[in-house]
Amino acid sequence: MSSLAGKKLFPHKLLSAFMLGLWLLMNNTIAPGHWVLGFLLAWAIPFFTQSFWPQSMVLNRPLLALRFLLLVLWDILIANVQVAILIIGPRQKLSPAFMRIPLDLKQDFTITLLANTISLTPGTVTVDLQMEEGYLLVHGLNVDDIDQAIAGIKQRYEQPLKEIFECSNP
Amino acid sequence: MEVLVAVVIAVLTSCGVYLLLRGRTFPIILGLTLLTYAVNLFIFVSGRLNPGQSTIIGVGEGYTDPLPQALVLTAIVISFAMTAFVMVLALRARAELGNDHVDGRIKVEDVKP
Amino acid sequence: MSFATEVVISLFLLLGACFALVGSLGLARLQDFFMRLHGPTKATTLGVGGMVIGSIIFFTAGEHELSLHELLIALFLFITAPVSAHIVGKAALHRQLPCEVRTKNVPWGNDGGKDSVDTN
Amino acid sequence: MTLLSIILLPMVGALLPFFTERFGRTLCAYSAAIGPLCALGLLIGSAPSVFNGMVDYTYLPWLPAIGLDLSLRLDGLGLMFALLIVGIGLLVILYARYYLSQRDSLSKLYALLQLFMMAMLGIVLSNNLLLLIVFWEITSLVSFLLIGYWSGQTDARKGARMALAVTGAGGLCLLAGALLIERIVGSFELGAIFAAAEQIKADPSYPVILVLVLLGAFTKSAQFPFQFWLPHAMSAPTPVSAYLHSATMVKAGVFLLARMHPALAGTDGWFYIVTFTGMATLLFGAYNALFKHDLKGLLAYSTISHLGLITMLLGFGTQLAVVAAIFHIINHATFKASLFMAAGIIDHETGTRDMRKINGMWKYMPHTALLAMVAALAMAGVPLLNGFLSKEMFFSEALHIESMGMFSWIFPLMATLAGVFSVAYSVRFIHDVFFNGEPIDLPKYPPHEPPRYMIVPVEILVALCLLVGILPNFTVAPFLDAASLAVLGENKPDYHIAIWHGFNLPLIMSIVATVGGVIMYTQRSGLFAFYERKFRHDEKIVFESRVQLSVRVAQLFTDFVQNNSLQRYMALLIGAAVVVIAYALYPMTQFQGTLGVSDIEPVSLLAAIILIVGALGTVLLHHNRFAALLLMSVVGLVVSLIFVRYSAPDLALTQISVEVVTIVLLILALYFLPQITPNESGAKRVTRDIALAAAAGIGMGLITFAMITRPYETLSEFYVANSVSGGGGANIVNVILVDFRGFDTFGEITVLAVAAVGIYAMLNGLHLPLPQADGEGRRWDKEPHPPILAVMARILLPLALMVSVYIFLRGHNAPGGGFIAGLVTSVALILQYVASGTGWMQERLRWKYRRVAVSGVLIAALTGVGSWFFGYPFLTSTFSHIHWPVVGDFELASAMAFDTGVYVTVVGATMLILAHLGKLAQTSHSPRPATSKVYKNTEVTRGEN
Amino acid sequence: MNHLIIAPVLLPLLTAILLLLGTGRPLRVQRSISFLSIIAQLGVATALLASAAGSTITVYALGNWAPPFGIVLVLDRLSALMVFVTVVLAFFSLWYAVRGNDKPADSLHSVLHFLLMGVNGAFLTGDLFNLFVFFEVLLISSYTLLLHGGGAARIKSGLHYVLLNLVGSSLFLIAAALLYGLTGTLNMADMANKVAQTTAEEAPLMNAAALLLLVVFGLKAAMVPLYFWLPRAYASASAPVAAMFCIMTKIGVYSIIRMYTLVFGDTGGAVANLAEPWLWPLSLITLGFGVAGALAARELRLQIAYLVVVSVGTMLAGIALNTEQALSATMYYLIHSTWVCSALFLLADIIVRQRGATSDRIITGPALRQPVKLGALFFIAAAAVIGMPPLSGFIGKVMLMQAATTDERTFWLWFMLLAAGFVTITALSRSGSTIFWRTENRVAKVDKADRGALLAVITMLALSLVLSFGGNAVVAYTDALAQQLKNPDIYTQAVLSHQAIPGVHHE
Amino acid sequence: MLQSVIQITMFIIGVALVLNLWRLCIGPTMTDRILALDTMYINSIAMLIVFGMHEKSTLYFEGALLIAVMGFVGTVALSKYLLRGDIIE
Ligand code: NA
Ligand code: NA
Repeated sequence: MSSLAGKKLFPHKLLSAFMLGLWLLMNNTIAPGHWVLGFLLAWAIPFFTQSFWPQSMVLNRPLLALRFLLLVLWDILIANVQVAILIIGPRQKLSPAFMRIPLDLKQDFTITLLANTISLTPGTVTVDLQMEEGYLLVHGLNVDDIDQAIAGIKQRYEQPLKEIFECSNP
Repeated sequence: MEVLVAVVIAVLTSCGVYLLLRGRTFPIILGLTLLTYAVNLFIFVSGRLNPGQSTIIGVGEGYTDPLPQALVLTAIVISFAMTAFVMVLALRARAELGNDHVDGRIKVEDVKP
Repeated sequence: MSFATEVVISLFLLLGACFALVGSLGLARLQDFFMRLHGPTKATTLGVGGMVIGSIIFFTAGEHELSLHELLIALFLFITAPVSAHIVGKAALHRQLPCEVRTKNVPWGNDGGKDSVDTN
Repeated sequence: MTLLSIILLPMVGALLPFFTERFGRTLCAYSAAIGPLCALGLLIGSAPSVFNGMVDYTYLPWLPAIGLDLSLRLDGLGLMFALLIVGIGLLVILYARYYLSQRDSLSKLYALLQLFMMAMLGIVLSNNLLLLIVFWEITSLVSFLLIGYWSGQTDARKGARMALAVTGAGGLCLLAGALLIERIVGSFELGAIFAAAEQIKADPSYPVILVLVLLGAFTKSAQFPFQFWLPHAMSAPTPVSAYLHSATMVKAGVFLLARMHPALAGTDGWFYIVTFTGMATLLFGAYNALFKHDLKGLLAYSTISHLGLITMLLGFGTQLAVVAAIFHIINHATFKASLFMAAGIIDHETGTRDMRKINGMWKYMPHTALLAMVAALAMAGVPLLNGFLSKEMFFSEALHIESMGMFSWIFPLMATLAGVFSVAYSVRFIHDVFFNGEPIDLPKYPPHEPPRYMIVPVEILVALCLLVGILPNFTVAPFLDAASLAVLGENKPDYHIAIWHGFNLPLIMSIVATVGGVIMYTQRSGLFAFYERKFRHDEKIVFESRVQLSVRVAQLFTDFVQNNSLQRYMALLIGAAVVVIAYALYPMTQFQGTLGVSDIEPVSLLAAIILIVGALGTVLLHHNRFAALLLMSVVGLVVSLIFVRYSAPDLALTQISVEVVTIVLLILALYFLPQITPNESGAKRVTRDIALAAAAGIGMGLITFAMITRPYETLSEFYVANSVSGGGGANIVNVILVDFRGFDTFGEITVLAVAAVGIYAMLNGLHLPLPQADGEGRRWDKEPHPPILAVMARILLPLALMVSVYIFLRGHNAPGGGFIAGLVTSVALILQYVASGTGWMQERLRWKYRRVAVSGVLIAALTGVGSWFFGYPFLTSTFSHIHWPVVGDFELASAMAFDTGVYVTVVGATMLILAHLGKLAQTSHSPRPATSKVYKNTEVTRGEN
Repeated sequence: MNHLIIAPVLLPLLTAILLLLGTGRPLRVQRSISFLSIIAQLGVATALLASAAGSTITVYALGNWAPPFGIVLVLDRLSALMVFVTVVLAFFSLWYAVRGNDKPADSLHSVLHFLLMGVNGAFLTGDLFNLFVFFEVLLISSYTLLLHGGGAARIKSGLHYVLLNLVGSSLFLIAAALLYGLTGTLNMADMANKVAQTTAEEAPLMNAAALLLLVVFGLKAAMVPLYFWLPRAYASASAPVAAMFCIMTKIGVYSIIRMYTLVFGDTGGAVANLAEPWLWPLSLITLGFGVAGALAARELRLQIAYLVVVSVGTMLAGIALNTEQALSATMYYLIHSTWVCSALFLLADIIVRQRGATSDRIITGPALRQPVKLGALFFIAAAAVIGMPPLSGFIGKVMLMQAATTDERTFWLWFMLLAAGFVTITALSRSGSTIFWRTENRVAKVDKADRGALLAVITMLALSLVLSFGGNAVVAYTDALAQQLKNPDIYTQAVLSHQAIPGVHHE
Repeated sequence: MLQSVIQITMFIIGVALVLNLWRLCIGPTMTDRILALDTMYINSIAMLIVFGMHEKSTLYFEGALLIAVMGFVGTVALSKYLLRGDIIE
């Protein structure tokens, strides 16, 4: 969108692949014409918007990533059931809490993924991120033991994310 | 359903008109927006209520009148442009007149400190 | 469309609907804002998820052709819903909204379980 | 053509002085005289044929459609008047050369005088009543400028305005009268009007016509009760008074009476109105003239009186009376013009016009005194002077009127009484000015004779008074004869002007008047005291206060109606709509049409309830602006759901997109506005507004219901049939937008672009106080760009762009299109602004949004123009299916290019509006400390933000 | 294919775009582009006028879709005249503007051309909804123009103007949609045919739509009780804008004429001439209110603005008389009042500048630098606007008075017109004598008026004389125009018989 | 059977929407209202999907997609307003 000088031809290969898939999904087709068009768009859009995406994203361990994705989806399902029960059940039994989760992750992107994963899963919502102090503030709907919950989150989500995205540059 | 649609349009009109008659720019703009909803719905139903019919060739059993829909689209865009304009004008008026009354009457700042 | 398919679709739909309802119920009846925040962001995403799956099956079965594009909606929601929750939560945090008495670790100290009416 | 030249020649003279003035005032005067001199020559040249009873006509079509043509006639009446106008005009030009001081612009006066002369000539030479009115009104206008010549003087300004108001009003009445005559006659041509005289008089509208025409004449000729403007017109320079207010303009009224005499006279109405108005004027003027200390005031009232006399004569309606009237017009013009000029000389030499100061002038300026005295004696009606002759005729006619039966004695009695006053003020003029001891406190002393040539005009006029008075049959008779012929036609009487008719009743009346006048003058002190007590009212003050009063009333009225309150204007606008709808629907008996009413679905009911709650909530919570905004969003959401429900996916997409953009816009603006709407409306106002709102709602509801339950024929079949084959798209709505009715869309994106341009202009240099805290005093959060949001927003950007491409491409065949795609792109970009800030965006996106918006319109326009090259009208679309290997079949449509224009415009306009609004904070300033409550936009400090 | 008819829409649009894309170019260039464009438009408008002067009605089907399915532009005598009047007006406004009265010039020229596009489009279109769209184009442009130059007074009056018109636009949409919902068409000619078949049972709804349109157009035309926006808006606008705005009320007048002769006119069946009983009293009341305002005005430009209201009342009365003769008179008066009022606004600007801080308040102020020249011009302009002979105002007034029909109407019309004449004489002589005559003994430290700007005013005032002395041709045209209006069949047949050019919308 | 399930589903979502609206109206805090509005957007998406099935049409897909995008942006803007007042800075 701004000057083309110094631009990479394929700035975000992962994103491009993702977009091509998305295009086919969106058009609900795998017709050849749409492959061509999708390929074109998957190249053109990242190319022209690369200045909006400063750091490139590298997927170190695709398999782990897939496993993580499935884990999160499973957790979401469970979380929903749990939360549903909590909501329908007696309100007085809930024991909400705020938790500060210290971060080992360094990159914006991975921290964001962690924060979103936390928000999507059991009874927890990330309400704040303090980059300088390096922690996430999370509200739990029903937390019996804060420390245990923090540890659980770190081990279950932060660790895999670190491995997937931040191994190469510790 | 016809009665319901009429009632909805009537209520939207009433609410819009009431807000239009206020003295400050912001509620008036809200009122305009509500009135616009009413008007758009009205234009829309000038093609009558045809649930299940479509305006896309090859989809659905019959075709509903597409013209009012096109008119509504034009009306929506224009009213968006107008809303934006009048909103910025309201800001300008606030700067020039010192308050957000449509008549620029109030001399003393009305925001709480 | 076979009866079995219909049953499967119905199950997904009803499941999704229930989640949506529960999410909204949570929003409606939980005591403080931060607790209410949990309801919709999760339950409704799954609610939509249920509908999406139901819809995929419905159209795939109905037109004998794989129809996956509804997945995109779910994808979008899964990307955006946590951010929405975060940003609304952040606003609440900034405003230091009162929390339910039982809430532990309230960063700005806890002064009671009653919501104060927030005119703005 | 001679006639037209006569009228136009003074116009030439009007311009020349401007060029010659720089070479000296005398040359200026000469050049001014050229036009009138030529006109005089032409008039004299035409005189013989007129004397022979011929009438000279000229006709040039101007506006035949409305009956206004340059139709001129030169008959005896016209000739007589034209000679007066041109002759006295020439004398006035000469006189003015010496009268006007060096610092006054001579050329301006000459120009106006000649313009006036032209108009007067136009009046007297018109053969078309409407044309006459054209000139008539010009005289009013020019006299306004002439009276106001010394515009620095309050009296001059007020006098000018008063004269214009009165004569202008009269002119309007005359116009109405003329139009009524035209309705009867079918023409404004005088010939036709005279021919239809009986028809006019028999018409039911005759009284109205008569009154209207007479109003025109009376106001112009200063007849009672419209006489008041004339004395105040005396603040004009004396040449102007001499010309306008003795010889010409005031005579236009009596000229009109004479002119219309054949058409309107001869009825009781004419007799009573004209005679009694004349009589009242005669007496009123004569009486008041006696008591004026101002030299010109005396002359002005005397003029009024003499105009009354002429009017009265014309009212009598007898043939000899008409002759007398015409005769007196000539006589009065000569002696009164000379008197005004003499008065001007005295004024000029002494510096005052107050007769209490001016005494004994005989000693200082005997030549002038002699002339003035002769003229004054003519005015008094002394034998051997022209005034005597016509006055005798007047007395004689007054004696002959018998139509009032036993009350007819009133005419001679009143005539004599007026004569008494006339003699008295004439004597006063002579005695007070030229004798009566020594002058008192003259501003200029000692007075002496004026420059030689200044007195020449007076000499000429006085000589005429004498000549006519002594030798009427060798001087004035042919003119009088011809003029009488013009007015009376075949009924022209045989008459004989003689100085001596024997010792008869009129002579006795003259003697009584003379003796009585002298006696009255000698006994004046008592009368003066009486007058001072009773009649001290100044018409100018009265007029001025009337005007002031009407201005005040108008201001009160206008301020009351137009109170600058938008709330009222808005209520009236909506009220007007409600009233017309109520009026229209009132006779309606059956609101439900022939179409059946479908059942209410539960889900729709639910949606309706949500919508209604949202709308009502917006109103109820409107004091809390942010909350109201949220509730309004609900309404928008439900509206788009309704669109979905009723098979309008395009609408739903557009609605929801516009909705969000609007919300962002409103939030951007709300930041700079108060967060709370104060409760300002009283119960009465709220009740009124609720009533109005309810009425509007009910009206809309009824219309909606009535409309949608009725069948209608639509064009939709055509669109359905031609959408694919003709427009190349399956989405009919989109095909309508870009093809069938692409011109609407074309206009619509222009609106968007212009709005963007306008908003850009409005935001330029806009400074607003920057709130440092929210509505409840909380400081804002320290973190401007939460990182989680920023990261996710960036991820969303390419996805959203892809969605917008998707929506754009399929728009022609499925819901979507350039507009929605543009909004999606904009929203994706706006999200970046929100998440990462203006600075961040400016590094990455250097578009000039205004250019983008305009380029979009250009693309659309050029697409439309493209069809010209194929011989088709603007915006004709074309499309074709192209088959590419691998890719397969795809469609290329020109409508796509048009839609691209739409897309680009939408992105440009939306981004311009939102991004520039977003930048507003950077150009705004921190609020002042809480102590300074009044916000002044002049103090501008740049905020740190 | 003759595309000239769309030139009055496209030419200004492209000019505006060119001006906007070229921001940053020297002002001189911008002005040249703008002025050259308006000269070209003047040529186009003249050609269109000449073409319409014959008896043909030209129809231009946009997108090559035959009416009533597509949108058409229709050139009849009325639309040609309106375009011509507009372009002439714009020519003088721009002439005045380029003489240094367009600062900041950035947006003035472009938006003025956008306004022209909107106005011309509104006059030319034969489609009701398209009329709405062009209304919006011209309104949004007028909003921007009105605020041109900024300042509290403009902003305030602008806010009122904008908000009222936004509501007006909503009402327009309601009316248009209702008409569509009843007739199923938006093409005015087609609508005229459909409306003619209205049954008595359907009439109330049709009446509601028609009268709602009257409210909308009445708002634009500044008819009482909807004239409130006008005086302050006109008085506060910058001179070229105020001059240009003189066409704004005429758009309302035009629309009323168009709709109430073509669709709801004599041929309107059960709804024929339904606006007449409303228009008649309202026009005279408008006249009265305008006159009162002119008398009451404390500022010169406000007074002129009220004279615009007076002229609106006059024209509406002519329309209400609803005869061929009256319509002809109305059109004549329309030309006159548009040009003369705008000349007066331009002149007022020059006058006001020479009064220093006194500005346009009608009170004693410094003497003018050029009292005689400006005084003479003001005098002529005032005489023209009052309706004094031999200027065009007088002709227009006489024509209108001659057109009065029944006795009662004659009385009221004549009375109001003549009374208005009288009061405006009083009012203008008051303001004129105060400004030019009742001056202090000093001259404000100002420059003399720009010769070019002055010449623009003089030329414009000369048009009044042209209208008067060349009036025969004008009246002949307006007579023919009125005849065309009174025979709407000519219009409807011309439009509905228009065929698309074969061959483009291929299978 | 499916049609009635779809009807029921729609009704349930409708009830959810009403609950959201209730929260939106009573607040008590602005964040509650924003959250409620956001939930309404999401429930509307659900409604659209089901409605698409009801109508056996895929035309509503874009609508749902767009509401997802737009609802998000709206919520972000509203929340940012509470945080910073100035949403674009
Ligand atoms: Na004396
Ligand atoms: Na900002």
